[in-house]
Amino acid sequence: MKRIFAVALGILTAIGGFVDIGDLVTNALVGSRFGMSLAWVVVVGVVGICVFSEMSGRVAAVSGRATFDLVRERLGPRVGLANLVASMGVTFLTFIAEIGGVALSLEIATSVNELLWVPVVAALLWIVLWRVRFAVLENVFGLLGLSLVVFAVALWQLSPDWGGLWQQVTSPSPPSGESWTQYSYYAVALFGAALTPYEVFFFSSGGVEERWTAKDVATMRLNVFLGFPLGGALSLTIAAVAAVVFLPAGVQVEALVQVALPVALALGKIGLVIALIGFFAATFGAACETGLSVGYSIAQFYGWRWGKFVPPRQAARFHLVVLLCTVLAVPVLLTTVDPIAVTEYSVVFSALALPLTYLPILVIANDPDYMGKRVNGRLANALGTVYLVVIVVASVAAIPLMILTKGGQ
Amino acid sequence: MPSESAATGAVHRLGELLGAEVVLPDGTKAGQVHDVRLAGGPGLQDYVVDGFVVRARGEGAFLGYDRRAVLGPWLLRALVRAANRDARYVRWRAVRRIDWEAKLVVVERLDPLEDERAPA
Amino acid sequence: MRVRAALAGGLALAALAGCATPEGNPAAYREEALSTLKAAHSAVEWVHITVGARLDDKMFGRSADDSVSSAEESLSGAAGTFVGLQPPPGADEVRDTATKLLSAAQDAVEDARIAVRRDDRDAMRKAYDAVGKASQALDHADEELP
Amino acid sequence: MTSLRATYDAGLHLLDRQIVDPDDAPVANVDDLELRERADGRLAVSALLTGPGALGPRTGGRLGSWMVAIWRRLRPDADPQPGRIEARLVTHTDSAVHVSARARDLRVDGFEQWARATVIDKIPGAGRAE
Repeated sequence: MKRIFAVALGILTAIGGFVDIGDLVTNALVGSRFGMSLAWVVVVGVVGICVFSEMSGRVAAVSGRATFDLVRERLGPRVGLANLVASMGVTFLTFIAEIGGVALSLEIATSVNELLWVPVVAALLWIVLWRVRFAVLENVFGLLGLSLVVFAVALWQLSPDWGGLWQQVTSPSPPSGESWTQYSYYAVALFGAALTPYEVFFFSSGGVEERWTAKDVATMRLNVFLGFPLGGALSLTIAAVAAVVFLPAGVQVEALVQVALPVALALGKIGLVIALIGFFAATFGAACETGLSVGYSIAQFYGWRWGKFVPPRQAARFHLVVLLCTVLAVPVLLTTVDPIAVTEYSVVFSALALPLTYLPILVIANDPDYMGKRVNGRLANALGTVYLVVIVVASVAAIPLMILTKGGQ
Repeated sequence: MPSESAATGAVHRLGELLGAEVVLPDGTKAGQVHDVRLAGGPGLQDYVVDGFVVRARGEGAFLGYDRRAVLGPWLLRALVRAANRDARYVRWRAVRRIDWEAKLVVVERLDPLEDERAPA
Repeated sequence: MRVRAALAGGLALAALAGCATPEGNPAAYREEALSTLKAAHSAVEWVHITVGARLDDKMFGRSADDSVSSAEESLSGAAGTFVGLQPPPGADEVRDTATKLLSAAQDAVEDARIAVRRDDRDAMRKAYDAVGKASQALDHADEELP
Repeated sequence: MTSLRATYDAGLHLLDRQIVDPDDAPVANVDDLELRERADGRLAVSALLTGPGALGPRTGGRLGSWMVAIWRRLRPDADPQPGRIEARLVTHTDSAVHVSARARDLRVDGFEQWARATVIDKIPGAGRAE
């Protein structure tokens, strides 16, 4: 019974933890401009995060090494360092976007300007990272994040033309008024939102800290293969309500409050409150994950002691990095940079930075020195190779598309 | 004496060998040191340099596919193996001289590279 | 949107060498006007939906205020960028029509924001209709622009 | 538990690996290996080297030089040497390099000590475990 509960909890938190500011904004934006015609990208991205997380989770369980630990072993110090800088940069950018998302959620609830919330949120966040236990953090925000299921209820309540929505899903091309380059740019952005490097850093580091062994691989797979696809389904409903409400009206999503607007239309104030709780939990939880992930990646690159399971004074460098990140994020947000714009860039840069993290994991997952008999099977390698190609294509296309579309305008 | 330095006990770093130019006694360039194979025991302090893995281009070979028999996925292995066909091995007794300043290793001959032995 | 505008500006500068600019080419200027009006329509329709939701008591006053204010900010950003463009010779009519549409929209949105913030239902109802009209006008911009 | 391999391709199996102590606590990474010329002329492994002073030269280029230069500036001693862990302390290798001494006795974590003393210990709750 206890075990079933633990497994269920893991799946539920994987669902709630899947969605972050990048998924919220990108899905709603894409839904408002392209309807459901990019839904296939979410599916491709979710399968990708399943493949990547399963491999890095298995590597963590069998070899006891977290993702960034292995990056340098396979890429060497030079390329490894380039990857560290790129991955930390993207994760830090995402961290800023998440904090901005928390502040914006509070602004919507209180109409007190987000800029006033930023220092408060940062301080609260740091206290949580310093004092609150890892399991509490993961479970509380994961479960609260489940309140985003309100988007599915809202979709049903809006009683959309289901046939029309399905029509959009099955016609993967830009709707009138949108070009193929815009369509492709947002395809890359959605892909990056679903397959964010920090999710894998966090997932595998958590596994190492919780001392997973080969015995835990089955549970880990259940979490990944059930939790992430359901989380992906949740982000599709966010796109769908935006497609129902905004696409016909010609409204483009550019603020977090708009993401929640369809829920208010469908379910009134109660729905809005639940959606805002979901926003808060999803962004705050992801802010914790990204903040820790910046620390994980640099600590693992240099071989420092890291983690939430030891007293902070025994992982002093790690906690110093987390503290510095939190402190640095505040002035960046106080420049009045729009957190939504930061989010839009962070998901595209995620797609850009992904291959250099993915490749070493794919290689190590095949290395019997690390994995013994738990090396990739045929399916994992077939999917792993397909995704290597997909990830490289998305990465190569990211910057040219960003220039061609002037950042999606 | 395969080393230029006369005083025994001289201390070096392995990193200084990686990427060092490998030349034959007549000055022909043979490639660069890509990895250093250690053998011996029982303790790590008893391991000595057994030889050098040499490649025509030192950089770029990576990921450990180059010296291993069984590794998937097929596509990656094929690509990396193709890029690593030129790998050779220099046994320690074929090393005539190491010039640490110039990052130069003078060798008498190069042998084919065998896949490394399985763990003991 | 500020960062995006800045980056887009930079990229546009980089692309200057190759293509006609709105400030030198009447056709490009008209294109620019149309895309500005499209963005404005998006913001105005956003306000329309929000005020409607507030009138139906589906939103809290504070959230509706935040929503309308964000839309207003987006609208004035788009309008400001367009108004700042130097119209090429022969594009004055385009400019006049577009500017009129934009300021009508801005006025309607401003009234809506005031009504929402005061929580004045009569004013909100009036603003709702006015915003709806502004939205329709913007929606037909392509036919109205010379 | 595996012990040591018959042969090591040092770049592949040793460099950049995590060093852990008997409690599995991370100590540092193997940033380079120290080789010593023996009386018979062979080059033997004498120590694992750690820290920017060892990693910088391997990184190479301007970035590597900067790494070393910054590290030198920040160290109190006139001629700082990289962290050094005697090769005889290595007990076995798997995905990590295991050593028989505890992290705190190895004295290769100057930055950790500094961060602890200067910042972390001054914050309430620094010593509390989960």
